[in-house]
Amino acid sequence: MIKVHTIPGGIHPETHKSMSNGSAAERIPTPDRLWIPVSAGLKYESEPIVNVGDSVKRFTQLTQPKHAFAVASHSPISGTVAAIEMRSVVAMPERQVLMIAIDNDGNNESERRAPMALDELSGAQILDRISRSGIQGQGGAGFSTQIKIAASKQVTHLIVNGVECEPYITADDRLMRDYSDDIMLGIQCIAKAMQLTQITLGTEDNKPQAFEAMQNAAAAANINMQWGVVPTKYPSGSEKQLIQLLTGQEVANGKLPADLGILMLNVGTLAAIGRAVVHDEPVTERLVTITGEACERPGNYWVPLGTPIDALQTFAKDGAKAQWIQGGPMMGVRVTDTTAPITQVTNCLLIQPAVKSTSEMPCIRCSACYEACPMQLLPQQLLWHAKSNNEQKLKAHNLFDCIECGACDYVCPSDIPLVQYYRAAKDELRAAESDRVRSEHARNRFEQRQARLERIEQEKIAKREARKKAAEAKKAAKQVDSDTTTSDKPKAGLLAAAMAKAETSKAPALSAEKLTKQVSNLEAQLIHQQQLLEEAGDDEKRAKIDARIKNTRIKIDQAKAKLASIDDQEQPNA
Amino acid sequence: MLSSPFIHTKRSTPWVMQQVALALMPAIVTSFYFYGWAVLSNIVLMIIACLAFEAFALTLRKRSLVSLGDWSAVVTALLLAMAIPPAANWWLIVVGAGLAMLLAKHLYGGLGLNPFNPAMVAYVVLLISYPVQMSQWIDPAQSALSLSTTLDIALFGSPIDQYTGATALDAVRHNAGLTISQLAEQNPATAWGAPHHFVSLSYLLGGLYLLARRIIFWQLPIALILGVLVAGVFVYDGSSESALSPAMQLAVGGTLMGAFFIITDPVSSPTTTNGRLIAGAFAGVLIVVIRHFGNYPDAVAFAVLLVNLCAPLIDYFTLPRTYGHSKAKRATDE
Amino acid sequence: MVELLALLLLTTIFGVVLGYANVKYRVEGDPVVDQIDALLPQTQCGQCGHPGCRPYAEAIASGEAINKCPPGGQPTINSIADLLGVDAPSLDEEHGEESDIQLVAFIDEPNCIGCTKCIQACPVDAILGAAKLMHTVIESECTGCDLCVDPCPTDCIEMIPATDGRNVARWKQPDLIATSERGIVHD
Amino acid sequence: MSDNVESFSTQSKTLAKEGLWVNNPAIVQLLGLCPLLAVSNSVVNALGLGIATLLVLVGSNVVVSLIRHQVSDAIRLPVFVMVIASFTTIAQLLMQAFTYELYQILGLFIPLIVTNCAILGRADAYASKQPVHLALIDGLMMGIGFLWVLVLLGGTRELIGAGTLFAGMDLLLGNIAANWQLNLSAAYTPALVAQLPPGAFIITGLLIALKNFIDKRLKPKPTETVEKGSKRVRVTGTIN
Repeated sequence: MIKVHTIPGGIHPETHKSMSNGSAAERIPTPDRLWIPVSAGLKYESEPIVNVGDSVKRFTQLTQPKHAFAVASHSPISGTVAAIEMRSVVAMPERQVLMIAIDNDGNNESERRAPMALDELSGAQILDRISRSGIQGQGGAGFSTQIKIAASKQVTHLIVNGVECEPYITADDRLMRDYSDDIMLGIQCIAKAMQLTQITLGTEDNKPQAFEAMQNAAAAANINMQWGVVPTKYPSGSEKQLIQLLTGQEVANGKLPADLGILMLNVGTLAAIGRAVVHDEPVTERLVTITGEACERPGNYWVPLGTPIDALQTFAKDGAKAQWIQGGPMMGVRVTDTTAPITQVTNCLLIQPAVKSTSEMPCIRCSACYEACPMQLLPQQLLWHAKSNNEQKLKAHNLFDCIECGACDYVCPSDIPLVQYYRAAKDELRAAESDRVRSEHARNRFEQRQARLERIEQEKIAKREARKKAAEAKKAAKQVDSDTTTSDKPKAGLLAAAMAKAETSKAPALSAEKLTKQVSNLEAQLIHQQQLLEEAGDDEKRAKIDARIKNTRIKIDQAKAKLASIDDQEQPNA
Repeated sequence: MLSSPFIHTKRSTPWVMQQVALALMPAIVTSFYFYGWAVLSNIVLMIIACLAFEAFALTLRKRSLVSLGDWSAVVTALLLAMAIPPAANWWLIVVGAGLAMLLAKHLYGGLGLNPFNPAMVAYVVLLISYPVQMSQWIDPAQSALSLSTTLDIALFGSPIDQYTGATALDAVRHNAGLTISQLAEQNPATAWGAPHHFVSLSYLLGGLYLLARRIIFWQLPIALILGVLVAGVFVYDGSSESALSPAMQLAVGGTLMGAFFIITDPVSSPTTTNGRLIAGAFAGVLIVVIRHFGNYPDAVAFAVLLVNLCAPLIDYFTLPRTYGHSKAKRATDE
Repeated sequence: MVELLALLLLTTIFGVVLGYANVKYRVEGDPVVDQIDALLPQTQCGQCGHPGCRPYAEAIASGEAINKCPPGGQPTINSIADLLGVDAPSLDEEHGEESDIQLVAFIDEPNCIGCTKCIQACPVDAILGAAKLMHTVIESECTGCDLCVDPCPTDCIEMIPATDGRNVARWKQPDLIATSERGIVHD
Repeated sequence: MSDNVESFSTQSKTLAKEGLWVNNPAIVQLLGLCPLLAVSNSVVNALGLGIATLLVLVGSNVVVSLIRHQVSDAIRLPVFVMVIASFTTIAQLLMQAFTYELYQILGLFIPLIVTNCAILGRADAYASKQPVHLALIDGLMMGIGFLWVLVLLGGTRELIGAGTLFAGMDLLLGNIAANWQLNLSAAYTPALVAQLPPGAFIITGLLIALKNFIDKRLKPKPTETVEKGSKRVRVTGTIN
């Protein structure tokens, strides 16, 4: 037994666990048709590798991941691929994903598997078998286990999450009691493949039988483990909270448990790993707690993945009025489309009678939510800022640290749907961020396009100019040619043309300006000299000044001539 | 689409308010023992007036009258009725209820949005406006008023035969050069065993009930009491310039009512753990300071209003450290 | 006399101070245009009556109404109002309607004759193609301004909802839905 | 010529509307709150200060408008303050001479007119850009706008806080006003808070609310329909 630390916040709702954990897991009859989502989860895409009409066996691979975070899926039954089409999933009724329909042929055939003893497998082989078995985290988040392991290179400590803190759910409880051998197998696989030095089981003090079963199994498998029993409190089973409970450490903001040397896996995930590695069986079914006040025969059932919830309608006491929730009551999702299938994250189906509705009252800042928040946020402030959509304040109050556990919502005496406000605010902020990026991008594209159009326009003008000048030069060259009729050397004409071109290629405007200045200067000089001439006394001086005046006049004439020639050239351009 | 969670605690805002009202019962019973019908006439008239003003404001603001059932107006009415002198004239009660409901509550947006404690705003405005009426306490030493006399006084403004002398706080404020022990001999209100001490004790009883039910959190009342005691030590030396002894400071002038029922009003007080400690201690010190140095000896209401004013600032500087973050970030640091 | 001299002296001193301050701390340019431009959605659609978002930002800075941007809709109006410290008016629908769904252009390729008219119309170069060759819209670059729709001689361009994540289902604030539907079990 | 007269009368009407109601310096622009709240505890005080402010406002507006072409932009504020200070001194001396008792009651608040933002605000925002006759009317209207709010506030506060109305009007208007005082019934207990600064704030707030309420009631509802998306330009220039 290790010392257990404390976490802030948390709540103690009625657990309702005894409803469903009384007897061992059973199997439901296999439904006639299963729907397997091609993209497990929602974001990360895979593509189907079977076609309509193909016949498949149990464990036949149906999809190939296209995205690194995506996982493969395998057929839970033998039968034929009946359809591949877009259908609703539970989590987001508005969103549809591609699904593969498998019709059950009742033959129960399986593909040949290659079971191997753990001793014969190398670490690399173990990881390989995990990666192709399509295992997702079975605690509820559904993150690809292969990626989680791949991201945990420096890990030395495996924490086995057997806390299962949400009310009603007992799937992990029953799994630990009845399938502890599979879990131990999974632990051994991970320990061997990742060379772990420390293994800790975390479980709540309301599951003594499960705890005992695990201790016995560990002794039988000769695994050296530490045992952490945490007090019953929601949400102790959340990854960050359980790490804090068992080690006293916090996962720093923006870091992963792997940065603390910790890898946490759910008992269900470990059982799946055990079967996948040793028996070479990909995940095709999972243990689902079917329970609730409106549930007939509450208990735990092995359900093939892809079973539509419709196929489980017999569990509802009063089918028409019951409300279905996938997952637990704290973090689950209301089932709005009962054709949606069971997936690896479906740890529970809660069937509740239709209940009286409540409406939101004003927040009285009673701070019950603050006392309940395991992340030490200020939910009442977040609500305030979420309502006014104050992006800066929401970020400053660490909205994105909210784990949406619902503890604040549970304790709120004013029945304010806090979690929904936070989810909406998070979506709003993410959308605003992506809008900003998108609009920045559009601005750049627009500005670059404008610049390019400008440049093209400039280039066109420049080309037109050049063409005009070339034409003039040619004209000038022809004139030179016709003038020099005596000499019939074509070379001279060419030379003249070249010279004319060279002349025009000089910036004429500048020299024109200079010449004008020169002319005016000379003219001023001339006037001055004429004044001197009138004032001058003797002839000798007069003669000198006269000479200078003549000089100046010549200069002026020259400059004027040059100017005139430039003006002539420029006229057509003007 | 509707979000999780799908289960919910049984506690509701009306339930919380009812618990506060319930916790006021010991004080009401004790007051009734000493002051008789005069207390009940206050309470009944005040509840009627507050509900009427609440209904008026809700209608004006086009809100559902269902909110009348949230019991918040009743709690405000109870607190205000207990704070003003027993057998108050009906018009004083109506004006007080109007101030509490309209000025302090609905002008700011109603339940949950008022920055100040409505009962205390009304109390302070009444105190400033009607100093004479607000200091006329009937003398509990006389036999309690009969129901008909009480109604006469409350509804028709008949004069009261017997008033107490100065209240304990007034007596100390205008002590005419007496030392604390001399004062105690002359004015029983400043000596241990006066009726209001028992009322104070019954507030403590109710407060402990609220603490046990986790309706209020311990930080605010404990810090306030400590604040009064510590600050009280500095101004107490028993001389003619002295304030009441720190223990006596707690027993008079509604200090315990303030500690357990007024400062703990969640809407207008800080919400963080450290913020509550700071606010409570600040209020406690302010109570002593205002009593000793201020113009109005009824310091609890003023202290609470001042702390209410500081609540957003205190919250701002006491943001809790979020899990995984190195240190508490200020709400506008970005 | 002394009073007058003192006054004169004071006015001289303060005059010098003011003169210096006037030269030293003169503010040139108008940084608010950039800030407004950053808030506009950059669709470059021209619905505001200006050729592009920046010209409209400049117009706003010199006093034009801020409610002329349908693609930005009310959120953009609100944030500009916030920036400028004025009341946020509602969208002037003379300039178009706000849409909940982000649209992008889609070219029905079999009908495209390769005239390049839409390419010239696109303000952000989001259409790919060459003369006499089929054109296509790069969805991730399209701002949904619909400027390419009118020039098309064969009417083969239509505006469809974007599928690249701009229109994913989002959580909404509870007051936008009926909270009474929530149905809570009190335990 | 008739055009000018016409436009002058419409301009005056606009100025009157602005000053008295739409852009009232006291309850819309919230300028000059310090004297507004401090001396408005009775009608006579309010009237006295209101008239003084009105005089200064008119005088300074006229002078500022007269010298507007001579004053450079950079030093306009010191110059305006000097003009306003001169008029305030004149008003102070006048009150000292003719209404000495009222002058003593109002005390500091008369010199404080210098810093009344309503006056400097009008000088800078309006008078320094407009011809004299318009500046004069603007000063008059803004001054009256300030005055009526001040008197209303003073009356309300006097009524609630003291139970009287027009008490001591003789201080300002001489002996003819000696008997103007009205008293509420003896059964009324004055609410002292109205005489104190908090009461001034509360009542001013209620006045502002009342004004906004009336405006909201008077506001016509827009009825015309617009053609959606009719004003659009092409961003991308000509298309060949």
